[in-house]
Amino acid sequence: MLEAIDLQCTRGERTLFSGLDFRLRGGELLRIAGANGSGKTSLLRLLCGLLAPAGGSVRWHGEDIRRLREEYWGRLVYIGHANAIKDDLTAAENLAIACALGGHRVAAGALRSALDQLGIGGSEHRPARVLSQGQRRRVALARLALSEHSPLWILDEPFTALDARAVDIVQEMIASHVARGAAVVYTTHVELEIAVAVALRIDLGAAAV
Amino acid sequence: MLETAVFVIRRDLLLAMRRRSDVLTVLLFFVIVVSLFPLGVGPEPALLRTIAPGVIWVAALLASMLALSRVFAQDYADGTLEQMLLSASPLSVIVAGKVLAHWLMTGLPLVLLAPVLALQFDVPQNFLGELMLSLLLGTPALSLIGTIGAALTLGLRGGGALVALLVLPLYIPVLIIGAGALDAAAAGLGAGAHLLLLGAFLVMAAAFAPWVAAVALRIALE
Amino acid sequence: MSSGINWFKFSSPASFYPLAKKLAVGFGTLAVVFCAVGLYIGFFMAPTDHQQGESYRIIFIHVPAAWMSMFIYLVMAFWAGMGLAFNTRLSGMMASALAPTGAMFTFIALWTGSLWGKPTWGTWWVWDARLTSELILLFLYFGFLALQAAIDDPRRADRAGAVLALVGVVNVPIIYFSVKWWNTLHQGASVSLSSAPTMATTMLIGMLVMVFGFWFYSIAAVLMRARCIMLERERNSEWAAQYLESGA
Amino acid sequence: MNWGSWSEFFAMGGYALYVWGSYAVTAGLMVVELILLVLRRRGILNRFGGKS
Repeated sequence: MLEAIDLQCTRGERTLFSGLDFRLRGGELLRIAGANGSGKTSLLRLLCGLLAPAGGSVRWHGEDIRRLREEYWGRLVYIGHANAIKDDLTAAENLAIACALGGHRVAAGALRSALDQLGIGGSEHRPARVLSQGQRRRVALARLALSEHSPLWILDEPFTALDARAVDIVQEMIASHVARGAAVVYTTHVELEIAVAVALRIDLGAAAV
Repeated sequence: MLETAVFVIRRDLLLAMRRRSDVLTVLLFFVIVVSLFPLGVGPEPALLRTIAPGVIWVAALLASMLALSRVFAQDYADGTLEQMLLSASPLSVIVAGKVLAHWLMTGLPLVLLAPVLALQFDVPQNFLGELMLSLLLGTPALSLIGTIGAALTLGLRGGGALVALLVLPLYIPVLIIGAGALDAAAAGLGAGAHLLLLGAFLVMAAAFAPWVAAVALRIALE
Repeated sequence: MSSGINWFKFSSPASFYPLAKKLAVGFGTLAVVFCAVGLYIGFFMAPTDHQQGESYRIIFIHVPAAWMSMFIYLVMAFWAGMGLAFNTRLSGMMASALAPTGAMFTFIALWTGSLWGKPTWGTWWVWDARLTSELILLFLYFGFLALQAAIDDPRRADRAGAVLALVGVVNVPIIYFSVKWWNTLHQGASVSLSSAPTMATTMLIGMLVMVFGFWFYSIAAVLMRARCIMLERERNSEWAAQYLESGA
Repeated sequence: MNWGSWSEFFAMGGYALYVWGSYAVTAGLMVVELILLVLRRRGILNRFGGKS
């Protein structure tokens, strides 16, 4: 269960947001909305523990994530703007590294099926640099297919560069993961409905001046 | 935990093998810098013999520093570094893995190449052992300290020169002890004391540098 | 902590800013007084040195500058550690405020050291262990200043600078002993400053008074710079607005 | 008093260049530092202060 308590975030001297409180339990979906520059990505990075809050705290099961550190990060799957893909490695190698960093080994077969699920199984052994931006995003998101054990997904603009079919696949993955009782936080500019029991939304409003 | 580090080491070595040119440029830089000195100082063997340890050590130091920016820069640019910060295993272990991979690609080749260059400086054969041993202990310490500089200056303007300014003062003890080892050997005193000191320095650097670099990385990626 | 004084009250820039002005003025005047007294003792009371004649009088600024260069680096590392440990904004500002003054004193120590070396040992630069370590300390200061200058975000600049300062302060003794060892190894080639003049009491008093003079000067200069940094970084906050208006 | 006359004082036993060279640079640097600080402070007040 992820909790933000009186969260404040500043970039340079500007305060992006302050006094932000929310509680996200398993089986709930949270969408962070807001204009460009309103601090959506900063909020996600705060929730991951990449960024230290200027005020307040982020808690996971009641414990501050800055103290949990590796314990929290072991359970979290974060996919940011950047795809975290190495051009010189193949799609399968990239996926294997991502899972290893997440702390669990994956058999070759599972890698192939995850990539299949995202529709890029065919280019498993081709170096990532020859893939299109959309395909590379699919490789990054293929990690979700191997992260069903993770109780918390934090996804920064997961749908960017994806075509309609890929959006449906990812939408469905998020919905089924939430249905399994996990929590998912995501940001997107694509207006779409993800069929889940409880869908929360936080709007950070206009860009911080 | 170590599993992840082994994974990172294999990944970095795999990446290096796929882009061998980066590794070669560092080695060629080392060879060229060492070969410049006789051209500048003159070919008399006696003189070359005395300056050989210093020249080889300074060149090794500059070569390993040149390669430093590559430890994190590429990972920072494509987002993999962010994933390392969010890994289930401690960041310092991952950083230690990356430093080891970095040293295997840039430090170890220098150690193997140095004796060949030493012959250019008419260094007697029986000192080649000391030379290799001192570099074998010294270059990993240089890579470890250098990684802290690379982490602190991640994504900053003035990259290479800034890292040099940060890291060179910290390299000085290693340079003094390392180059001194060969002078002591040449003077017949034996390089034992120096090599032990270098070993002690390496152990201290190995214990603290990965952790400090991890702290610096978290600061850089805030 | 100590009785009565609530350190955390002054740890926020807003409450420390006015206090810093009073301290700066106070220590500034103290510095002028101590330096005047020190120079008077140094030039008019201390006798001529039988070996070095009058050139030894450079000691009255060389030694204080060298001590201050080392002392300021340690204080800088202290504030850096505090900044990293307690995440207080003021600690980072103090570390940034200390660095330029420390670098200046290091340069002064080197400059006066070489001007003292010329008449005494015939060369402008002596590869003595202390002077060489002082030179390396100057590189450490430049590294800190360059790192902070290269980072725009003040928070990251403070924390990155703090890490560098702490790594530096751990390495200073290592550098000093390795340089000292290197100096003794090549004893033939270099002359060391170990033959310091035997200190008559008035010479010693003069030097110590100058040390305090430089110390108070440093406090005043650093507090002035800290105030500038506080205003620059917190110009948008309301406490700074009132000072920006009134120019206090 | 060590010095017979002011000129003797400035000659500094023949070491005038070294002693006064050191003191001049030291005093100069300290004064320059203070001037830079005052200018920096005035710059801040002009840039950020003044407007209502």
